[in-house]
Amino acid sequence: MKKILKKNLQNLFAAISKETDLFLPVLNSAKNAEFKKWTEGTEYSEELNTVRSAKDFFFPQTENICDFKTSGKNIEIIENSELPENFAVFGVRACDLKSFEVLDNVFLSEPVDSFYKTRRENAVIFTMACNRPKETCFCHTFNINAADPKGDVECFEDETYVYLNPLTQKGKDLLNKVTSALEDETEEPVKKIKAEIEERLKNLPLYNLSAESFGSDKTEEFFNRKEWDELSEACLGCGTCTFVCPTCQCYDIKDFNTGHGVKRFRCWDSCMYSDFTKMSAGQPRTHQKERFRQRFMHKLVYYPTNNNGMFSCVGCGRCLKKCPISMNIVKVIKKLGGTANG
Amino acid sequence: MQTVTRNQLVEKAKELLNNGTVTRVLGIKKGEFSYDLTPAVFTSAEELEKEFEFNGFAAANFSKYLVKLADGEGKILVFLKPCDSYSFNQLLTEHRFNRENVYAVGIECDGFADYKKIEEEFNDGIKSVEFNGEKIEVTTLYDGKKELAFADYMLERCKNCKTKKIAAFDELLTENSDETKNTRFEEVEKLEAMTPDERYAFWRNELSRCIRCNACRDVCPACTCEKCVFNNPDSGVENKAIQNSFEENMFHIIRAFHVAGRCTDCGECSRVCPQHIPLHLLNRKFIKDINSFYGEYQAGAEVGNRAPLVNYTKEDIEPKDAVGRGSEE
Amino acid sequence: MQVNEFKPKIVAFCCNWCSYAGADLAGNNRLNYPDNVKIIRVPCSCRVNPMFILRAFQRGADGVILCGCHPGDCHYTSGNYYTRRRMALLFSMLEYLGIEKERTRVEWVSAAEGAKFSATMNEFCEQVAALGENKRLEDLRCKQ
Amino acid sequence: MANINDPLIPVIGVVTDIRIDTPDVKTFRVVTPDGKKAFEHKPGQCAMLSMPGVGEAMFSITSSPTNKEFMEFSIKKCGCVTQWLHQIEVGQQITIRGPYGHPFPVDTAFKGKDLLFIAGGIGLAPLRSVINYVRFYRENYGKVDIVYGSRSKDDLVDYKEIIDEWCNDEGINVHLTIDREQEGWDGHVGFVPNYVKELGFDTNKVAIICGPPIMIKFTLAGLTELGFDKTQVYTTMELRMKCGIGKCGRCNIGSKYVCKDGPVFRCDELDELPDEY
Repeated sequence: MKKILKKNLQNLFAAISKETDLFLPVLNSAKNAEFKKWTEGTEYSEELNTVRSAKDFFFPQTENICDFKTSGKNIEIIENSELPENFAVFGVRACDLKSFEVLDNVFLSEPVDSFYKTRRENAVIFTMACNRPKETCFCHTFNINAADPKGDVECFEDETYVYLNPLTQKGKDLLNKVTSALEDETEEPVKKIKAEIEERLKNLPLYNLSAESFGSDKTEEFFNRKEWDELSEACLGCGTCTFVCPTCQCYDIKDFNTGHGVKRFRCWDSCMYSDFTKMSAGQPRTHQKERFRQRFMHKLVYYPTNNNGMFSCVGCGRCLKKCPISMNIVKVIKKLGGTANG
Repeated sequence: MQTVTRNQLVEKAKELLNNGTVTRVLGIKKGEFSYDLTPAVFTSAEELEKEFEFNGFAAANFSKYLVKLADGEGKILVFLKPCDSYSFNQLLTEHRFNRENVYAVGIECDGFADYKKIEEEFNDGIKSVEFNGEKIEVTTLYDGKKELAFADYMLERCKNCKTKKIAAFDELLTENSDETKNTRFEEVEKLEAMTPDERYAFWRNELSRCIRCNACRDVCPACTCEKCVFNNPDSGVENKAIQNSFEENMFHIIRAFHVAGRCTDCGECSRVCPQHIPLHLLNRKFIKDINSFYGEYQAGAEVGNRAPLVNYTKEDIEPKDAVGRGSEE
Repeated sequence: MQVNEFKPKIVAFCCNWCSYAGADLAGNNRLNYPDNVKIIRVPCSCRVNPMFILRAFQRGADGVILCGCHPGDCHYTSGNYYTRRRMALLFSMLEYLGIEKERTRVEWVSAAEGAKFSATMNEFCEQVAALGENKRLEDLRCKQ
Repeated sequence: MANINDPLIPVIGVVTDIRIDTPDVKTFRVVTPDGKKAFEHKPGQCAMLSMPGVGEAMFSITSSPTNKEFMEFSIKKCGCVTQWLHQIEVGQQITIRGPYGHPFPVDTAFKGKDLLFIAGGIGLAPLRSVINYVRFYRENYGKVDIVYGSRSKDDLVDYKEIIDEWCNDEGINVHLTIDREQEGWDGHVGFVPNYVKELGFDTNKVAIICGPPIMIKFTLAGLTELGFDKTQVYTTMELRMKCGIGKCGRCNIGSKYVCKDGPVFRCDELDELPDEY
């Protein structure tokens, strides 16, 4: 276990930046947190959720697949991806870290997505335990412990110090390179922090939310429930929930004609959009209800069916804050699944 | 703090349901917390009693829902705040729903609170928010109670409320008022006074945050196209590639232009933007320009008004004289 | 003369009934206008939708000029009156976003005004050249 | 570079032959620029064809895997990619990636069985690959019946191959039908589902259906009437696909991805999926 005085954090960031690009949550001009590259003077923000989740690092909103040049009847394929060298991310919360696991199951299953894989391999993740979980946090529902955030290096903070505990070889290697900025410490202070966080988690309003009634092979049980009508009634069909969600992974592949070539890129797409499944032969999901149902069934039933019961929600609470009409997965779980406390 | 109470609305809704005037009530449902309210349709007194909510966060504009809901069985009851009533008229002007199927009750509005601003005040979870006169009582998870002045935590659009007048209704639940304020162009004027470089930097900073979730478009009561140009593969601009400065500019310029002259300045776009981009500043620039070039015009003030962009006079200002006029005034 | 003198790319939307003929007349009368002005013929200036203007900038234009019939002379009676309102608002908005107002222009040029067409284009080209490349409304993907 | 082999990056294909099958169906022969087959596939699998700037679309490979020289795609004009394909000339390059999806169980469930192929319109395209595979390894399969129908005589895809080759094969019975009476047609007239019932097959065989959804629905009902069990019936599905590798998230029916777990489904498997296709 290592530690550093909070007021000296900038020294640590500077030392890491010498080794590799470093990204961390920073408050922007709208007072939202977003991950930004550290440069001299960049202040770390303790904000729990960045608006865009940390999935951006591995699955960016748009990314080039390849370019084409055409001449007459001929086509030339040009490799043109912008994959990053090694980089480190500081301040990833336990929920976002779990979301990487959710995405891994999709992108690293055969056939492997090599863009995603390269980014994953090149990253060192510093997590941060959540000292002040918010009312919208429900990571506990999905067995994520905000007091035990894991990652390559797990970090904890109290009033004066940040404690760093390397867990993987990647994490150890990087910390070894910056030891001069760090002091040694025993496990004790972190134990105390963990205990305090765990106590706080228990007092969160959504602590007892349970998704147990959902899971693998429950399609029949939930698909035709009449509550979907009511739940989806006010849905605007925008993509806010999917774009702020750390586990939403649907994408589209599109071509952009630059006037002197074609760029083929993939970009986030949303199952909430009316044209998501539209094809020349027809549209299997004709109403917003079906699109809405798809999103939640995917997170709570389909994904677990294909991934040994693992849910595709990490309880980060972003959709609770960002949905324009405040419809969210907690309301869906409560309405359809029932919970311990209502 | 709203003068109109939840109970008043529930009583009115129950009365209209019971006497058969309406079969459905468009209202707001309680959520997990005081701020996560969801628009919903109620069909019985029991539902209303149990789940209807109306508090200082009930800011959603109901009018757009009528496009979808006014087609149902029987009349639907809608409560119109002044903002909603302008959108209501504008949608009627564009023949987007059948007026006959709607029963509108006008309610006065004292402004709504901006949850984001309250949240910013604390690096903390918020357990509950109570509205109490001019005060908001916030109970946080870790730092106890705190009192805030409601006036400081209003939505931008409410702070710069354009009017308290309800422009459309079948019945008024409260008094109508003619009170109008003229502060809403101040921000636009500030921008106009900047140099082009400063303005460019300002907008780049704001628009670069856009994640193209389309929430602004999908909530907008003026955006009711069956198929948006940005969803149409034949338009050539369907690209969903954001993180490109041109696409960000184009999306927001074109969207603002499409609603220019029809935008009632209800402020929903800015309210729902997950990245808090001040989109109303684009719409208000158009409104301000229209007012100054072609005479005062408020979209939705009356049903059937001809929008300025489908109108002309022979003496209209020339583009070269119009551009940049704001900054010279 | 400088070797690397910047030649701006100009897109000119010209109404079929007036300014397009005006450009023709300029040619017939051997009046010069810069070869970096690319003319797009439209049935009426009113056909030009704001998207066209933005798309021109996206694909690399440094300046965009829209030429139509003089107000009152529209072949379709009132098309250019609508154009006038639209472009006043659009260009004002572009200026509001910090895009140089000298990059955009609306000019009324009749079929008989070959000289005006040539003079306008020359002047507009110079004006845009003085600003340099369009950076604020560029699309990096479209750069060669 | 790691990404060179990314499954989303296609290879170049050259269209070396274009056959006009019907007024709205053309069959395209595709090879790589050096004249080889782009990749090996199994019957029922698909490939993603595209023209940069126009778009990508998924098509079933209509030629048999036993053809080692080239691949063929029978394509009906209906969307923007297909419209573009219909106006190209021989020699045009396109891009191709694949193969995608789960093939027909030709070497397991079909082996040693009598087979009944039922196709409607362009639905013959995916089955043609299986039929020719079965003809190639004739000794591995029992009797083969093919019921094929379309709107008119002119809309029968691969008519020449059917008449010249399939009809002359021993142990293969071809039953053709068209929807409406037509001059010069002395075969059967009527819809496929009814024709199947009229023909009245014994149930000791595997049935493979492909065609428009409505035809599949009624044919399936007809087969059930004849005593077929759903485990004996296979079909192939189509939904909008973008990635082809079960990641982009749009072609799912319940927890199954058509591009990865399909497009071939046994009908009892389909029953377990929610009704959203």
